[in-house]
Amino acid sequence: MVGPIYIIAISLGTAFSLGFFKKANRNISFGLMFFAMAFVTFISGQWLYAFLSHQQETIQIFTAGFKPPFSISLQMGFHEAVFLTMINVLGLLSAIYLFDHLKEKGANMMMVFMLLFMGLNVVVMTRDIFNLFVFLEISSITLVGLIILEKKQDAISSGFKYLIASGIISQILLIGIIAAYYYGGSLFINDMVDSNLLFVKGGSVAVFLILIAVVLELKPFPANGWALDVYQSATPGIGAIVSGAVATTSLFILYKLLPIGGDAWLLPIGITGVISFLGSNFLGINQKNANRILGYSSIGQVGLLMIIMSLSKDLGDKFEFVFFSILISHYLAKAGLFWISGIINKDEIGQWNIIKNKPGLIVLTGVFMLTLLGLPPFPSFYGKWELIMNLAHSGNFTWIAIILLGSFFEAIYLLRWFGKTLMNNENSEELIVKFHKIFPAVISSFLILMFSFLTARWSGLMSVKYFIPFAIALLLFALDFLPVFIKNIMAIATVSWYSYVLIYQTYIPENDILRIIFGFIFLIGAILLLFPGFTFKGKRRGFYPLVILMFSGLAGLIEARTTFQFFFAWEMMTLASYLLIIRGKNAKKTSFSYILFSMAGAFMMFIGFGLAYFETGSISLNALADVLIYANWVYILVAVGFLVKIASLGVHIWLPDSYTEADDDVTPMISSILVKSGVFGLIILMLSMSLKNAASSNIPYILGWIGALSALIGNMLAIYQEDVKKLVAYSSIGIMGYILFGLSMMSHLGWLTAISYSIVHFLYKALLFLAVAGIIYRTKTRNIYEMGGLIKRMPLSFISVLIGIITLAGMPPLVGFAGKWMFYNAVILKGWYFQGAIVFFSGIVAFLYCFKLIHNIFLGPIKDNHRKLKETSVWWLIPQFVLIIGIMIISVYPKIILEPIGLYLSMYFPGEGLVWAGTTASTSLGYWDATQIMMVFAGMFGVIFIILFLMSRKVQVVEQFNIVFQAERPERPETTHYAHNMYAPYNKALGFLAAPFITNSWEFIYESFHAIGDQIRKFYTGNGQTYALHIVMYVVAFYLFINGGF
Amino acid sequence: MVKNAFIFLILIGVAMILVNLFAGFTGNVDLGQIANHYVANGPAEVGSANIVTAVVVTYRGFDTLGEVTILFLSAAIVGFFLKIENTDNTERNLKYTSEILNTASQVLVPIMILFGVYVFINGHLSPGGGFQGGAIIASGLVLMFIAQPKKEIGHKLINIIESISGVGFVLMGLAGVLFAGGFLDNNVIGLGKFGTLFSAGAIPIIYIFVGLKVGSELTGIALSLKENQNEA
Amino acid sequence: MAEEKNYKIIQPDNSEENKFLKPENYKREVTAPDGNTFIVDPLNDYFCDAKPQPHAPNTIKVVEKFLNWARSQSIWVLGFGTGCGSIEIYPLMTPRFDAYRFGVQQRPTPRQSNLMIISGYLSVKTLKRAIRSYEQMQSPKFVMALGSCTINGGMYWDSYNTINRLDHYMPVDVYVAGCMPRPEALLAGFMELKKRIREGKGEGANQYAENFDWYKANQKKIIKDWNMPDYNW
Amino acid sequence: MKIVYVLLGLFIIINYGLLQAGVLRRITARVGKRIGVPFYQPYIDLIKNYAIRSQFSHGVMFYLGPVFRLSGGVGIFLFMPLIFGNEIFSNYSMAGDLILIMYFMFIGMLGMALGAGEGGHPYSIIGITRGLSQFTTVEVPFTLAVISIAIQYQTLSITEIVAAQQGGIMHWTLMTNPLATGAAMLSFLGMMMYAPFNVVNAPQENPLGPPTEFHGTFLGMLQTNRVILGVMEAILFMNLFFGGATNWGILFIKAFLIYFYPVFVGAVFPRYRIDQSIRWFLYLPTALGILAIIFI
Amino acid sequence: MMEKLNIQNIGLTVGILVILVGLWGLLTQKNLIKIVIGFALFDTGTHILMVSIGYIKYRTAPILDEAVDIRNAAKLVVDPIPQALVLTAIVIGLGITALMLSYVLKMYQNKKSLEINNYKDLKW
Repeated sequence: MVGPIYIIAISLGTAFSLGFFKKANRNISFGLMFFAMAFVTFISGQWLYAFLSHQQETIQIFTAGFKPPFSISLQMGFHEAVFLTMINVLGLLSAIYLFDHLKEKGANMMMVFMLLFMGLNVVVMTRDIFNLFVFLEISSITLVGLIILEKKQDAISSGFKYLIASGIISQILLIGIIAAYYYGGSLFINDMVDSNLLFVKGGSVAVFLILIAVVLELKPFPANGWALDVYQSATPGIGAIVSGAVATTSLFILYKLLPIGGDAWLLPIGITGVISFLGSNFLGINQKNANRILGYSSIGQVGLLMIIMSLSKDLGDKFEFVFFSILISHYLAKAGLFWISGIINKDEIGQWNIIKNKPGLIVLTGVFMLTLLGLPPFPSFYGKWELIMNLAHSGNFTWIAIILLGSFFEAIYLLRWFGKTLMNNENSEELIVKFHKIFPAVISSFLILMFSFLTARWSGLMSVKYFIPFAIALLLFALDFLPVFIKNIMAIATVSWYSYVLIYQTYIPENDILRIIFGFIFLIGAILLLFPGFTFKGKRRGFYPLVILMFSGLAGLIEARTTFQFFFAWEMMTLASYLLIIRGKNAKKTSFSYILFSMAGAFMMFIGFGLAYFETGSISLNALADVLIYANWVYILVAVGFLVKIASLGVHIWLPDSYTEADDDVTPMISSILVKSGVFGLIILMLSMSLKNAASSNIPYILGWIGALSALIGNMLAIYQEDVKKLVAYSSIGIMGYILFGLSMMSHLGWLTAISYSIVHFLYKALLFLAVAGIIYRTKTRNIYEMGGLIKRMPLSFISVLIGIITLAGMPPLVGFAGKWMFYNAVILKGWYFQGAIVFFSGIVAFLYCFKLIHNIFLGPIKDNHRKLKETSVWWLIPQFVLIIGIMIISVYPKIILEPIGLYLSMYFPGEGLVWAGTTASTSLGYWDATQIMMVFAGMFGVIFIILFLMSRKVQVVEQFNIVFQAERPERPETTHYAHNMYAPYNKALGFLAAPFITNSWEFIYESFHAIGDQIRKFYTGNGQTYALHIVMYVVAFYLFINGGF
Repeated sequence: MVKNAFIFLILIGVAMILVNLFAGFTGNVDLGQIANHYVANGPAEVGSANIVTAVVVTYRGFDTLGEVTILFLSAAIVGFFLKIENTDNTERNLKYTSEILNTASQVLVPIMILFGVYVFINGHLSPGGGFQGGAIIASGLVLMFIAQPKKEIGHKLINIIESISGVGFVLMGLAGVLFAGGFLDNNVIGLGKFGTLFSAGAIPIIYIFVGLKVGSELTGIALSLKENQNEA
Repeated sequence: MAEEKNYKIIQPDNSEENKFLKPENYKREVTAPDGNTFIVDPLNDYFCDAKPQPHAPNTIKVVEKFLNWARSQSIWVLGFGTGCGSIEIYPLMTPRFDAYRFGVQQRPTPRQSNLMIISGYLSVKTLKRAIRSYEQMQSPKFVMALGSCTINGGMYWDSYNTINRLDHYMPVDVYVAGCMPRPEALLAGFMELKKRIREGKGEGANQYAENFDWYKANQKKIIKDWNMPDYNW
Repeated sequence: MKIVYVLLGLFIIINYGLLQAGVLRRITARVGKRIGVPFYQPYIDLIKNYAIRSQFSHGVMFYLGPVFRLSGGVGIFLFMPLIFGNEIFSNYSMAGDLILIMYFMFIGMLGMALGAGEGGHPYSIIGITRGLSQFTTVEVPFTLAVISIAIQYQTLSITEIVAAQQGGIMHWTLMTNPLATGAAMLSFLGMMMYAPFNVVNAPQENPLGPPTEFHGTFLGMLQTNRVILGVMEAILFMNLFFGGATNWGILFIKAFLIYFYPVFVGAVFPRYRIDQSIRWFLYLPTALGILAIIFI
Repeated sequence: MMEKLNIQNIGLTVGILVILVGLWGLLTQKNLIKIVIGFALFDTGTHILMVSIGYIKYRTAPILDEAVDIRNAAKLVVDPIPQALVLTAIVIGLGITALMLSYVLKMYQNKKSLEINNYKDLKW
């Protein structure tokens, strides 16, 4: 093996000898440099490999042949090897990336570039503190040199600020070192750790100075204006180095020197991390400059890593896993983002939509951003999970809250940014992507994927089974060039196979009713809803991998047996659905609010799971039932996550626009299937927690009220909508509130209502959305008042909508009535009269929009441009009629679903429920016989129809304007169709209920965040001197904090 | 004004920290363990009469390598940074220097360079060494620049000296790995007789490299700054 | 939000029949959502202009008699005030005259009305509306005309824009003479009408259908700007 | 056999309803100092409408709308027990309880709405939207009252509710639960759509509302439904609040009195605007309903 | 009192004062050159501190020439390590100062101003 000392020798030697080539061909210089760096990378990689395969012990390298502390020694161990490899790989990629810059500036710059990495390498390896200081200086000087790769005025002044700041920091370090030498008598770090520096009064101050200097090198939040300016002004390739290599190295310094300070320093480091993490992520929300945002994000992430470091005791043997998974994710992703930023070369994130037509770049950007956010399947997800769970295990909930809050802030700006990259691009500017610029980012994303797999394996939480969906998604992604028809068939085949395996082979033999039901909804529903995909032309890039991911996420939910699996599936599903929604043309803004609410909810859930783990020490889902002390907290926190998904009142504002703006066949998927994940979650949660815990008995009561009010407000809002998809979307809020209400009743009948209604809602909401989407497919408009009279052109769609709304409204004889009937019984038996009355009222309000839906689309005069419309495509109709058949079957014979569910529920709520006698179901209150009602109704209807037919066989069929019109006649269909603002009087009477209080208050919160952030960030005055003052103040304040006085 | 008062308060804080830092300071009465080792074993292990040189070049030779690198980098960056790019304004306005300075420099510059060379060659015996010598050489050259502002010296020569000495330094270090105890071990060619010019192993060689390198680098920096001079 | 126009008006040629077309009735070239274009002709496409068919009475005499009795006892009047006579109709419903006693009730829509009262002089412009309303009533339907104006033009006999004889344009069952006839006279007219209906003579609708071309020719002769379908369903 | 009894009951109800309508119209005329139509006028109108010779249709739903509408009315009849203790006239009430009847009303409304909608007349739709809007809040006090009596009697079966009220006037819900009765009777005003809540088909401003385009047989069916529905709603209230009926005589008397009440109110009061009536039901009647639940 | 007034303490005091003066200049002066001078003072103060720490009373430089007995050297010379360190530190300081000056020069060439408040293009 090649000794580590050659890293230095080769780098330095090459750098010095580059001077010979100053005037020579620059390609030669570059080649030389590149070769040297590649060799250095090879050395470090070789060591890393050796350590990973456990062939190697940590070794010490002595310079000058003397043992430390008499000479400077280097250390090569596993951690060093990891860091060195990270740094050198980044160096290599950066060299490729900066190829044209370096070539243009010549050998001088190449030397500087090389020596930067050499310096960082030594800093990582050295065990002598003064040596560390020297090489730290090398890296900062080289960085100052690299900042001016592009001689912009901004870059120069920011380089000066950087010089001042790093000069002050290094002086502080130097004073600390010399004093530590005085008090400790050694410069060898191992000696310093062992010595009694801390017990001498001045010694502890010396340690303080050393460590504060290291902390300042990490650019902690308020004292980091200089660093941000560097991030912003330097060419993004340098930003990648600063955030990837320099920050990583600084972290390692902290890691190396922290033992000198002892345990007393862990907390201050943690608090510094917290301030950095929260502060810079919070201020990041307000930023518009891409590189500066990345800077803020880097600082935030470093803060997070500092927190992790300070909590190393609590994390125990998971510390390394957590630390490295988050660090490496950040390192790869952030460098990648900087590189992409360099390719795009636009300051404002608003201009990033220039990549709109470059799917490759979008995918890369997405991968990097999602990696930063710690969403599955990216490595930081596992890191975060272990972090939170282990913190929870030791009861550090303040830390958990802080970490998740900061992550949330970060999510806000990263996701907003991601949304902006997908904005429509009017600017026809063409983006030229050079190979050497994109290459490092591609490599980096490959590394991320590889590392994802490795972390997943290392985490020990994932079995291979979970990678199948990813494999399929990747396969579909690779086959993205195929036409949509083939891909659709593949997707349907995949889901069919999956549902065969899950439902037929697993759940049905196990007779697991709940999972059969939701497996049916999630997977069979998926098959049905994939059919309309055949109507799409072209390639539909990126659609199918996401669909597969979403459905496998849903399948993962029902498969999950541990909270980890559940959370993983939940996040994956959320992510995939977010990406599906964002594909919609105008869905950027709304998908942003969707993902924000979802993430906030998921974080709550995360804390909840953590709390449960804290108490029970088990991550099994069943263990939730054993939570006793914190039952209320766990319950609320986890429930909030689900409430977001089912868009309960207060957190519903994401839903309408998301549904509306998503693709037409995505909308049924999310509205009828995806939201059921929340229902499923609530069922799981309530089964394990509410039933056994008397302590959490009040929460269902609150949930019940939330459900009732959601039902009311959702339906109220639906009736005023002019956008047909929005109308159905708001009705979803209402129905979900209804289901929530049913669940929170915590009684047999309530649950029977809710679960059976989940199935029914799936059937009719998919039916309605499919019908509506099929109509939109033909009419190309979503405005409901622009339709009308379509019954003559699309009779089959009309039948679908009619069946759909009859079921929705709960009219007998269709199965919707079953829900209403059971609901009444449940409410009266439970004693929730007023909530029940509200839900009932909202059920009647639902008539209004049901009628609006069917009237404005199908009835009234047909519009001129729709006179020649054809019935919608058969691909839209096939699933509709399958669903209609389903509705009809359970309408005639509801026993087939109600009885098994009832049996299942009897396990949890024994002694209540429906009593079946033949086809009659009865409770202690009432009775109901769907089959008989259906027969009576059909007979009666038939007789009356025959009577009418006999009496008026001969009728003249007339045209649309053969109406009485006060002896005049209408001129245009638009003037005769009473459709726009249909319920104006209702609005006048009860419109106050539909006022956007909640939307406004959320917006107010969002705006306030912005305003506060805008004020706070004013202290970054841009004046280098002020930044210097910040540093000095930071030192003094920190000193005061640690010592509590002078 | 308020701001200055505030800064004053902060500085009082800094002062308090520094005072605390040296609160336990009593002044050394004896050498520490490591220093003791250097002084006691330095002559035998390194062979240099000047213990500081022994520390600088051998015991902590790695630092010195870094130090040289820093200077090298500074020179490179300054050189790159201050490269004259606009060719349309080649004629720079420089003030004339005085006759006295001009004449004196002709006498002094060679002496200074010679003295510099002396300092770094004797670095292991007497106070001084590569850095000091290099600095003296550079001072001589700076004096020359001041005296004769219009005189042009090519960067090329400086670069070559710099590179040769730098590579030489690294090679000496590597020689230590190959033939002696470790990187930068000076014991590659024998220690020689203690206290003579040709003693202390590789130290004089390294110091020559360092001296040349420092001299050329400092000169390079000064040259770059000079080329930007425009007193119009 | 300004609506995007998805149609283009086609200017009609200057032929005689297009002379009185209103701009709303011009043909339009409409763009369908899928991008195809087609022509919409408002007059033909919006309206059904099937000719009315005569409806034979019930073949069983007794039943027909009974139904006629019922029709006579339940006369639903379309509130259609044309001339000065409309003011005389309203008192009919007040306690003083109380036409309800005779099964006479008002109905706001021609679809459900059986009787149309032309209450006075009829300008050509109003005639058009009257015809439309009459045609929108369902068979069997009756017309009662008030005042001399409907009989011979009355004081407007030489007016340039008033018709002289109503029964040239629609079959009239009962004329009530007078200028204006008082409500009592109207009641008498109702009695007369009921008698006619019971006798099976109230077949104005069939008469209209059988002589449809004649009526239409008369109507078109006097209504110069004929821009509606031939029969208003 | 059941079907024969059911048809017999239906026949009785229709005839009774027609007579009652005629009588009530005469009474209303008396209030206005008129003599009014003959008491058999509804029969004649109905016969005349069924005897209209020419008809036209706007489309399938226009044709089916009246069928739906009448199905709604007949359905309520079918699922309502008429005479307490008489198995013959309990119809198909074994198929469903009170909730079924409440929701069956919607079928008719939907049919009307669809038919009128396809008719394409703007006034029809205006009427429909008004009707639906008003109906949402009309149902609120009624729902509360239903919940209240369901709590009171611990059943939703109409037969059992009637059974619980047997044994004299003091056992009627009217006496045992006056608040619920009050709320329900106020919402009954809205259900019957007489003034002041008849803005749905306000004849002067919005000619007839929903059925504007209907005529002939269609109109006849709607009228038939109106007759059945009116009586059946009265019978529903009778069963729920006024002790039910043990024979046809009592049923006729009670139904007449209950039906008379909204007609009387309608004869006296002017008409509310639609938003006013929507709100009105949320004030006093709803308050009564809430009190009914609280003080049960 | 007089015991405290030895060379080491004087050195330390001077060093601290120079550091503070340097910082004061760095933080309050608006002229870029003066800021650089402030920094250089700060730097120098640190060096003074370092050297004072290595000093031992009544001893001589760690050069083993005629003046110092080689066998008894450990009792006669001052600590060589701070001296070695300060050498390195000085050079580093020099490098940084040179860089600063060249930056100042470049900034001046671009904007013709030495006022630090004029270089606030990047902020927030």
